[in-house]
Amino acid sequence: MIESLVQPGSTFAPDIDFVINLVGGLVFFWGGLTVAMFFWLLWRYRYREGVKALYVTGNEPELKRWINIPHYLIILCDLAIIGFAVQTWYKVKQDIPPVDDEIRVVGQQWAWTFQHTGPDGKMGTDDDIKTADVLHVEVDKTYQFTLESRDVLHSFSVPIFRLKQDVIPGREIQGWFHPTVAGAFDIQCAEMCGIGHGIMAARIIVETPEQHAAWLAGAK
Amino acid sequence: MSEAHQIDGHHGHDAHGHHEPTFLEKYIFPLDHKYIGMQYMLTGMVMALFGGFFAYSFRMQLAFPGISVPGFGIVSPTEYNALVTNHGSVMIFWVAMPVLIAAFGNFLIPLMIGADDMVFPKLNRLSYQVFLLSCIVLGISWIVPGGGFGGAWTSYPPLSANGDYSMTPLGSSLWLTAVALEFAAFLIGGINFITTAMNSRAPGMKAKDVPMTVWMICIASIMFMASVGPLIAGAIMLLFDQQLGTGFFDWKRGSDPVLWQHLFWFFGHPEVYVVLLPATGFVAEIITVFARKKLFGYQTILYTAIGTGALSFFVWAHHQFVAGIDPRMANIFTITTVLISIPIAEMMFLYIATLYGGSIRFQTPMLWALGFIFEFLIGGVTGIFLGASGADIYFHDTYFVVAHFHYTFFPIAFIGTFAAATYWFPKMFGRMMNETLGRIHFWGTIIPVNFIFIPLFITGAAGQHRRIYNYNHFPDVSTPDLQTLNIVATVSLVILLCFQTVFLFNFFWSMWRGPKAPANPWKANTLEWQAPSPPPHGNFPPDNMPVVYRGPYEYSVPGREDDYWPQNQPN
Amino acid sequence: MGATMSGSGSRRESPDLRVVHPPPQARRKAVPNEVLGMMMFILTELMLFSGFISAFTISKAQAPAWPPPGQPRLPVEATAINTAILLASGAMLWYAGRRFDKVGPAAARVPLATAVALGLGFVTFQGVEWARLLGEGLTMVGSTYGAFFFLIIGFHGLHVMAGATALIWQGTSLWREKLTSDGFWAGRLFWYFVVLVWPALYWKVYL
Amino acid sequence: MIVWLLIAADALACATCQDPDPRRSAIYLDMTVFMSLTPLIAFAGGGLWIWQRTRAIR
Repeated sequence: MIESLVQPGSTFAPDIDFVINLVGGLVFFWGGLTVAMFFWLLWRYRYREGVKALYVTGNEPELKRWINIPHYLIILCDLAIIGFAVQTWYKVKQDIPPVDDEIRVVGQQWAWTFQHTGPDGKMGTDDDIKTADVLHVEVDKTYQFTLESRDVLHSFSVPIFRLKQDVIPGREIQGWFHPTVAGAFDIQCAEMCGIGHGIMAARIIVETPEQHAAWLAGAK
Repeated sequence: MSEAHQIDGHHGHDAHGHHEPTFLEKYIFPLDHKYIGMQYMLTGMVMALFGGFFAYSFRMQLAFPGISVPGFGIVSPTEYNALVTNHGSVMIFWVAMPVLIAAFGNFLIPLMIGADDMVFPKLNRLSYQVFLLSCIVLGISWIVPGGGFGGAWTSYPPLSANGDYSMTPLGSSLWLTAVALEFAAFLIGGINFITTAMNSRAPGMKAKDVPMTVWMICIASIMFMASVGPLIAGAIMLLFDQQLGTGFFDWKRGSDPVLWQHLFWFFGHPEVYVVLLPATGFVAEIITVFARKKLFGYQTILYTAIGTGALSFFVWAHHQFVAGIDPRMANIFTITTVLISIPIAEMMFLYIATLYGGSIRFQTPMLWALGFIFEFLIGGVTGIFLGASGADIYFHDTYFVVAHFHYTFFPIAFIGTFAAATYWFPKMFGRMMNETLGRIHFWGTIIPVNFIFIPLFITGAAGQHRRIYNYNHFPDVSTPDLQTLNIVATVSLVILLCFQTVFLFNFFWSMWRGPKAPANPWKANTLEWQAPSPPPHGNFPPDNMPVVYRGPYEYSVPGREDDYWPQNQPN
Repeated sequence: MGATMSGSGSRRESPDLRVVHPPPQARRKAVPNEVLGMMMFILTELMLFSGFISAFTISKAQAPAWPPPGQPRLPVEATAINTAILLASGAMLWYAGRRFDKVGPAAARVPLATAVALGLGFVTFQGVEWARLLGEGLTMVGSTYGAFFFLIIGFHGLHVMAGATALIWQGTSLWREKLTSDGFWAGRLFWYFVVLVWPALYWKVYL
Repeated sequence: MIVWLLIAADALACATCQDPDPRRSAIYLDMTVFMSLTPLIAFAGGGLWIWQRTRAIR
C-alpha cells in the first residue's frame, strides 16, 4: 500500500512496508468481514410488521461460538502482528550493522545542520563538511547518524527511508540507515517545535559514488 | 417505599427543595443534577462551536495556503499553531469530557438508578463552576498578548516550558491553568458519580440491573481519577518551569524533557478510554431499545470494559515509540497495545451480535448508534497500524495518526453525543425532536466525515506530517494529488459544519416548539423513562420511588404481550 | 465497584412470567457516601504523589551526583524526629476514631485535639527547617534538587495544613456535638493518607 | 509482569539507543511498572475491602 505512495529508499523500508501490509491485510479481512456481518444483520433483522425480536441473553453456547471463534482467530493474528512488528523494530532501532560512515545532525529552531565526515571518513576532524538543510549521502553505504538538538524537541523524519527519530536536547541519539535509491528527498521535522515548525524542511541527496566524490571535491 | 426514599435522599431535601426555586437558583446556580447536566451540555456545545471554527480555519489554510479565510482572515504560522493546539485541547477537554461524562453522567446517573439526586449536590454545583472558570481562563488565553498557546495539545517541553521557545509566555501558562482547573472539575464530578452509583441505587437494583451507561460512566470516572494525578503533578511542575523558572524539565539543569511525555501520556492514553466508555454505554442503551433485543452478553461487555480500563494503564508509551524511550520498552508497549484491541473488539462484536434476531427500527438515535459502531470500527482497526511499533516508525506524527484518532474521537465525541442527545432529548426537555431534520443531519454528518478523514489516511501514508503550516517547503509531499486530497477533506469539513446548523436548529426549535413527549416515547425499560418527561425536581414522586425487579434490557420476553418490561414493574 | 459485583446470582436467565416478585428491600450502604468519596479522592492524591515521586526518581537517577555538590544537605535526623511526630499524630487520630465509635463523641475530644496539635507541630517544625534551608541557599530556582525538595515536601506540607484545617473544623462541630460518625471517618481517612504518605516521601527524598 | 521486571534488569546496554543513559533508561522502566501498577493495586485493594463490607452487611 505504502510503496505506491512513497517508494522504499532504504534497506529497512521494505521490512516496515511488510509490517504495514501485513496489518493492512489482516485488518481489511477482519474489518471487512465484521462490517459485512453488521450490514447483513441490519438488513436481515430490520423491522417488519408482526415479527417479534428473539429473546437471546448471550449465554447460549451455540450463539457465543460465533463471537468466540473469530475472536480466538483474531488473537492469533494479533500475535503474528506483534511478532513481525517487534522483529522490524529490533532491526531498525535496536540492532546496528557495521557502519561505513557517520553523520551528525543538529536540529534547532528552525533549521537542520548536518556535519559530514569529509574525505577522511572520520568525525571531528578539520576536513568535516557542515551544511545547512542539505544532507549528502552515498547510495548503498550504511550510515550511523547522531542526533542533537540545541533548544526544543525536533524529530528527524525521512519518509523515503521510513525513518523517524525524535531529537532531544541534552541527548545524543544514535541511529542508522542504508540508502538504496539515488535521488533528492524530503527531510521533515515531525515534532512540534514552535512557530517555524512548518518551514523546518531539509533535503537529503542520495548520490552515486561518482556524484558523491564530485560533491566532496567541490565542497572542500 | 418511603424508607427507600429516606435512604436514597441521604443529603436531605432541606438543602434545596421545599420552596419553588427562583430563576437564579434553578438555572444559574442549580443544585439539581439535571440542570447541572444541561449547563455542562450547553457549555460543551459552545466550546464545540469554537473547536469547529478552529478546525475550519486551519483546514482552510491547509487546503488553500495563504488565502484569507472567510471569518478569520489570513492565518499566520503563530495563529496556525495556536488553532491546532486549541482545536485539540478544546475538543477533548472541553467538549468530549464535559458532554459525554459530565453532562450525560449528571443527567442520567440519578435517573437511571432511581435516585432523586446526586449524593453531593453542592459538590456537583462546584464542579460545574470550576469547569466554567476553566473555560473562561482558556478563553482569556486566546486573547492575551502573544496569542494562544501553540505548542500542540500534548504541550511537550522545552517548547512549552520556556516563553523564549514558544513565544507565547502568557498563553501557555493560562492554557495549562485552564487544563488543571478542568481536571479539578472532573475530579469533583467523578467522585460524585461513583458515590452516587454505588450508594443511591434504587432498592433491588443489583450489579446486573445497572444500565450499561451508568457502569461505563463509573468505570470511566475511576480511570480518570486513577490516571489524572501524574498529569496534575506534571502540570504543576511545568507551570513552575514557565512562571518561576525552575528546571523540572530543563535539560540544561540536568532534567529530562521526556519525563513530561511520560506524565502526560500516562493520563493521555486512559483518557481516550475515559471518553470512549460513556459513548459505548449510550450505544448499548440505544441499540437494545431500537432492536427490541436484550443486550448480548451483558456481563461480558462489562468485563471487556473493565479489562480495557485496566489494560489502558499499560499502553501509554506507544505514543512515544520514537520519542526517546528505551527500545525494549517499545516492545513491551507494542504487546500491550495490540492486546488492548482484544477486549475492545470483543465489545464491538457483542454490540453487533445484539442486532441478531432483533426488530430494528431505524430512527435517528439508532442511526447514530449504528454510525458509531461503523465509524469506530474503522478507527479501532487503523489503530493497530500505529500500535505495531515497526509500522509506527513510519506513521508516527503523520496525518495517518490524525485520521486514526479522529475516526475514534469523532464517533465518540460527536456521534455518541448526537445519539445520546437525540435519544434522551424527550426526557431532558419533555418534547420530541423532529425526525426528518434528524435524518438529514445524520446523513449530512456521516457522509462528510468519511470524506474528511479517508483522504487524510492517504496523505498521511504518503508522508505528510501533522501540524505543518503549509507543505510548500516539502517538495515530495506538496504534489497536486495530495493537495487535491486536502481540498476534498476541507470541503467536506465545511459541508459537515453547515449540516450542524440543522442539528442546532432542530435542538433549540424542538426545545420550545416540538410536540410534547410522553414519559416513555421509545418504550424503553430503564428507570429514567419511568419518570415524567421532563422529570420534576426530585425526579420521581417522593412517595413512589422506583423499586427494581429486573435487569435493564428485558425486551421481547417470550410470553409477554408488550415487547418491553420496565425495570420497576413487578410483573 | 467491586461491591456491586456480589449480586445474588443469576436470577433470571430464563424469565418466568408466573413468579410475582416481592418488592425488594432497601439496601444498607456498605460504605458511607463521605468515606467512599474520600477514598476516590485519595486514589487521585496517591497518583499525584506517585507522579511527583516518579519524576523525582528519574531526575535523581540521571544526575551524576546526588545531592549535587555545593548544595545544602537535608536534615535527615531532625526530620526523623518530625516523622515520628506525624506518625504519632496519625496514631492519636486513630485512637480518637476508636473512642468516637466505641465510647461516644465526647470521648474523642482530647485525642483529636492532641492529633491536631501534633500535626501543627509537624508543620511548624518543617517551617523552621525550611527557613534554615532557604538561609543556606537551597531554593527552587537554584537547582533541580531544591526544586524537587520544595515541590514535593511543600505539597505534602500543604496537605498537612489542609488536613489539619479540616480536622479543626471537624473538632468545632464535635464540640457542638454535630459531627457525624461518617464525616469524622472521612476526615480521618484523609489524615491517615497524609500521615502514611510521609514516610514514603521521607525515604525517597531525604534518605 | 515477570517480563517487565526482566526487561527492567536487562536495560543496561543498547547498541543504537534512543536513550543513551542506561541508568535513566532502567529507572524509566521501573517507574513504568510502578506507575501502571499503583492505581490497579490501590483500586483492587479498595474494591476488595468494599466487597467484603458489602458481603458482611448482607
